[in-house]
Amino acid sequence: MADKRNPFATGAESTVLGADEIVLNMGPQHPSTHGVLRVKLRLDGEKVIGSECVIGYLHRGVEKIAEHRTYQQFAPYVDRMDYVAAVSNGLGYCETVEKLLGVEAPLRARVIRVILTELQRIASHLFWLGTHALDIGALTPLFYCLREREEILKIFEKYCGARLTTHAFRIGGLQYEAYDEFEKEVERFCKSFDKRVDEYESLLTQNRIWMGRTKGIGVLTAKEAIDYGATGPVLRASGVPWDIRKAMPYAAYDLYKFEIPTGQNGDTYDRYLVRLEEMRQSRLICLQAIENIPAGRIMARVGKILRPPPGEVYHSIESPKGELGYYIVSDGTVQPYRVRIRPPSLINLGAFEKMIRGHLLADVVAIIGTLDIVLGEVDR
Amino acid sequence: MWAPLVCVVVILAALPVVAGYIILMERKIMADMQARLGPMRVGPHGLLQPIADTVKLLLKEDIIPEEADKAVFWIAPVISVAAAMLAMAALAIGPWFQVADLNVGLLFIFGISALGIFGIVLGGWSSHSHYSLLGALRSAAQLVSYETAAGMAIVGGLLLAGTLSTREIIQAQSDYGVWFVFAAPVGFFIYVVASIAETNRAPFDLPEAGSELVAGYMTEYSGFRWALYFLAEYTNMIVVASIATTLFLGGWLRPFAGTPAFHFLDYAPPLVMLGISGYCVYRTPKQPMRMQQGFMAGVGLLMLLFAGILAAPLFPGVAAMFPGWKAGMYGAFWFLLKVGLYIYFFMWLRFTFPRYRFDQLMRLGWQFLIPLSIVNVMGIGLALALHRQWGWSHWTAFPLTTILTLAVAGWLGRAGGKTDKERAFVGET
Amino acid sequence: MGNDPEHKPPSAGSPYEPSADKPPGSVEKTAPKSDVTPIPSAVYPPEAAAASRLAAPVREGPVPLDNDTVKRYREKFGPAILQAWMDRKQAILVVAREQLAEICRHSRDEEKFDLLSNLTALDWPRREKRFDVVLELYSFEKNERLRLKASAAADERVPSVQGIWTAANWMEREVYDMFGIVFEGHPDLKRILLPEEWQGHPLRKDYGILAQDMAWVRENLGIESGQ
Amino acid sequence: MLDQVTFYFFATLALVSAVLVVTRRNVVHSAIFLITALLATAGIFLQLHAEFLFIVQVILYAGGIMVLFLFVLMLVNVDASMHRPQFNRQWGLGLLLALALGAELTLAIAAGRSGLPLGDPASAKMLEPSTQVVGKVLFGEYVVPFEMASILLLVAMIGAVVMAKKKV
Repeated sequence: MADKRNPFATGAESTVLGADEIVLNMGPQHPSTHGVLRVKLRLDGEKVIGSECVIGYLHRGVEKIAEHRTYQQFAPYVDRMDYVAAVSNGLGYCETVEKLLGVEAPLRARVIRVILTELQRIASHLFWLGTHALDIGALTPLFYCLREREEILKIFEKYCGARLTTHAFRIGGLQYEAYDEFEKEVERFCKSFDKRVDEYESLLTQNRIWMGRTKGIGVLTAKEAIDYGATGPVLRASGVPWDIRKAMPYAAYDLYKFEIPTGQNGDTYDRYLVRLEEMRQSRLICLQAIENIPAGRIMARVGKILRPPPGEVYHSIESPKGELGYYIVSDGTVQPYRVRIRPPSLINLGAFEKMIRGHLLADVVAIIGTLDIVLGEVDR
Repeated sequence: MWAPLVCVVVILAALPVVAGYIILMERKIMADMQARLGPMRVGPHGLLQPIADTVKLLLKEDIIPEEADKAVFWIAPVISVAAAMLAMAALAIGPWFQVADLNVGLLFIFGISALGIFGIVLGGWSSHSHYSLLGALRSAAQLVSYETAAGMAIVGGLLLAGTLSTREIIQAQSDYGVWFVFAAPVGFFIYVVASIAETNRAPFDLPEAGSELVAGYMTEYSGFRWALYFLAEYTNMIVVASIATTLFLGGWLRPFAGTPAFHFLDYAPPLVMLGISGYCVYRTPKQPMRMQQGFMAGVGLLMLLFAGILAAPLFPGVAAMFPGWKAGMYGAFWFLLKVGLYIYFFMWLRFTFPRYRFDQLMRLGWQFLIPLSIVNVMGIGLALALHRQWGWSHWTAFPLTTILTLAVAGWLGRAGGKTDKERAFVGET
Repeated sequence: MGNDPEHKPPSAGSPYEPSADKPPGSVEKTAPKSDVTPIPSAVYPPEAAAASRLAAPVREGPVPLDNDTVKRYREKFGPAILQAWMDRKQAILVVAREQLAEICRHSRDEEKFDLLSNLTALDWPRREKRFDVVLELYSFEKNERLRLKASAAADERVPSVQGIWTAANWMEREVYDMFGIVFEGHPDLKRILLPEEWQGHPLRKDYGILAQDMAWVRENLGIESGQ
Repeated sequence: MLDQVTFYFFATLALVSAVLVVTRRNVVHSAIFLITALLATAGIFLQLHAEFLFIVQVILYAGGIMVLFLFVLMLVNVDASMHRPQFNRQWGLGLLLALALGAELTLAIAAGRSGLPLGDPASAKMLEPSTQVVGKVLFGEYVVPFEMASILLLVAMIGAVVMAKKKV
């Protein structure tokens, strides 16, 4: 029936009370859609009976821009995709172009890359944890998480002058040497960080409300996760121990020992545990790496003008969100012929509609949060 | 004759200020728990922040949505505030300060404050927004569910008191020699949980659930109407805290009021004020600006004045000049202190816990709290019967029934946990 | 590069038109000669060279590939497997567009490429079949990647693999959005990143953003665009 | 004097609200006026020193039942119902009943207190405190009707649960 009060009501499915279903338009401005995600929800009271993600509000045409920039010029753009984990984005891009060129960064550069990327992973997970907890209604973890993230950002700032969109790496290695106190500061952070993670756990892990809000919510089985192309912590929480750092080591990850945490149930709680454990593992990697940073050059000999031979390469790294892939096609000129970025957030978000089915309105924000999406990356 | 009118004026005038400063305290406490400083800019340590906020809210544009039901939209926040303030009428803040000692005092507070729900429900409905409507729906369902539990919890306390009048309840606790929280701890617990839910505070703040419903029933409100909702919320906090204080925490009674060994606690009120004053003076030179220094010193002097006023009745000569002064002021002090601690506890919970989901909230209310509150009433009835009919002593009757009630609580919790697992929402249902 | 890239039509052998003097295969593991590739390893400081995992930076390009996997595919699908390449150590199968779905199903079920990492497209406007749809597959079991490519002309439809990997749903929508390639059998093929009313497909090489922009300015602002 | 002013105030409020309840087309507005009518009645109770009745009226009718009313009304399509004619066709019968009741009341008022077999009004002192009195009467003299009423309510509740369950 035409209904002024429910302008989106379709009335297709009957609801329990025979009342009209509500179509709720969540976003693009909403406190917990993590940016400009818009979700159209069909509700029966509080229960979600249908959903549709509408994305693209932050689309900037990054892939098109790439075709009009030289390889070096494009590097800063990738920082603006996943602005919560800019270092990881830069690493993926630089390594892909290096692969295309057929060069490899010197070991020292690769080790420093590993340290910075792992710090960035911690920072990204911290930001995720804080906002995820905030979505579920716990106010305090956010500030604890931001406190630790701040320390990491300070290290970034000292290293390259920027905190958020760092552009820390260059094609072929690094622009900057590690500053004098670099190792000490990273070590100091890592030493203190272990206790901090325990602190977050003490606030949330055994909390009955937290468990009630996250256990059994947004379950993805391993099969479904793979089917939906989910990667990163989302896939690992479903029990698939796949981490590109182990499966296809890049940078200097083959030098370090770490474990791949996995979950069993593939629910929001498992994803939370997996990410917490990943922070601990990242800390261990950092500690191993700063113990012995090899001396040597930080930049491979690449020309000032990069002209990769024609061909194509797909290279992916394990970004904090999942598999961050770059598919670059070169036609032998100074500009890439095509750059395709495989954004983990976008593909993981694809599973949202499956995960939310049958849940309640409050679970929408829990599931959006647990997918750890960054709209800059989803929309590019 | 004039005393009730004075009380009315004081309540109406002081409440907005008090609510503003409770909000400031909440922000400060939250900041402290979150490794931050909180408001620091307006006045020393943000002491003038509530005034700045009020001015801002007053000056803000008052937006009424085009599609809103304007009359209802206009009146809804007023209903909330009016109900909350009316409920204060029967409160006895110390033996001096009470508008009216009604025969049904506690029920009056309870019932009238519950009327504030209409402000929320109508505000949510009239906003013509889905978020608001959902907030209103949640609010209505939540209030009906938890009001029942809170009511039954109060019945437990009332059984002990044998009266509804606030004064007589406190007198009864004085006669018993023990606060009712120790006689009926389960009832107190139920009331605490239910009162959090009734005032829409985290972890039961679903009607306004910031991360889900934007701001729930007040999504479309702005400016002063929005401020009225906040005033109502914080007034309601004071009201429920006062009910709990009156019924369970001994009202204006000093801790160990009947024990001569603890009479030294009478020195506490002036000493506390003196301590605050001393701290203000100590912080004065550390303020960055001359004006802030002056303000801080002023606050210190004001506190010193309070300390003096509170200390005066301790001298027998002064006490003889103003009979009843000591009881009135000290009663108010202890009452407000207990209310403050109760509200602090609310805040602490808010900063610590995640939010319940709606179905969990309902399950907790209907499957745990309401059965438990009924069992609690029966337990207290049994204890009273044992005491009065069979002459058991208090010290055996109440612990026994409390343990029985706790056993039921444990069983309910376990059973609830099991059904939780069975009914977990997994995929399409 | 601009809207009209200066690309020669692809030569028969290679999708990237490698210049005739450097045929694929001749570049294998030889010392690089190009001006842009790095200088030989001897110039590196000794410790850096020792630390480097690769003995020497290698100039790589597309080379024909004929390993077991390719053989199995050729056996099963015969002429549908048009070409097989190896580029930067990454295997590429060029397959017939019509049989893309069957090949994908086979890849997932028999060859255990159970994860569709990436699905995208390339535009070669001078080519007869201007679009390449590119699928990046990954096998957890074999820890191996495989790239499938299928060419399509502008008016040709590509079979959707959405039913094989649900992950393809949004990626195919994105390709449709950006390239205008229509996927046959996709349940909900509509624009994903751009608004519904958007004109054109931006990642096509001949997409004229300037013309569109100037038209918009003229229409809505009544002035000539300064672009 | 003050008593009369308050009485007439509450009485007028109750009557006007009651009329508005049935004349408003918007059901939520009707509900609001019903609340007002109930509260006005509660005010009259309070004026009669029946404090317990007053607060029961507030808690149960205004606080409890009307919240549930509103809860359901919010789910109803208000705009559609506003443009729809009333769905039951019993206004004739309703009018008849209303007239009959009006006639009775008129007769009663015309007859005055003397003409009707009413007991003497209890003095306000005797009723204090009303809570205890109500409790004693309810559980003493009228315990059987009271328990029957509770069983009736229980049956109604179970019936509602059964009917609601069937649908799902």
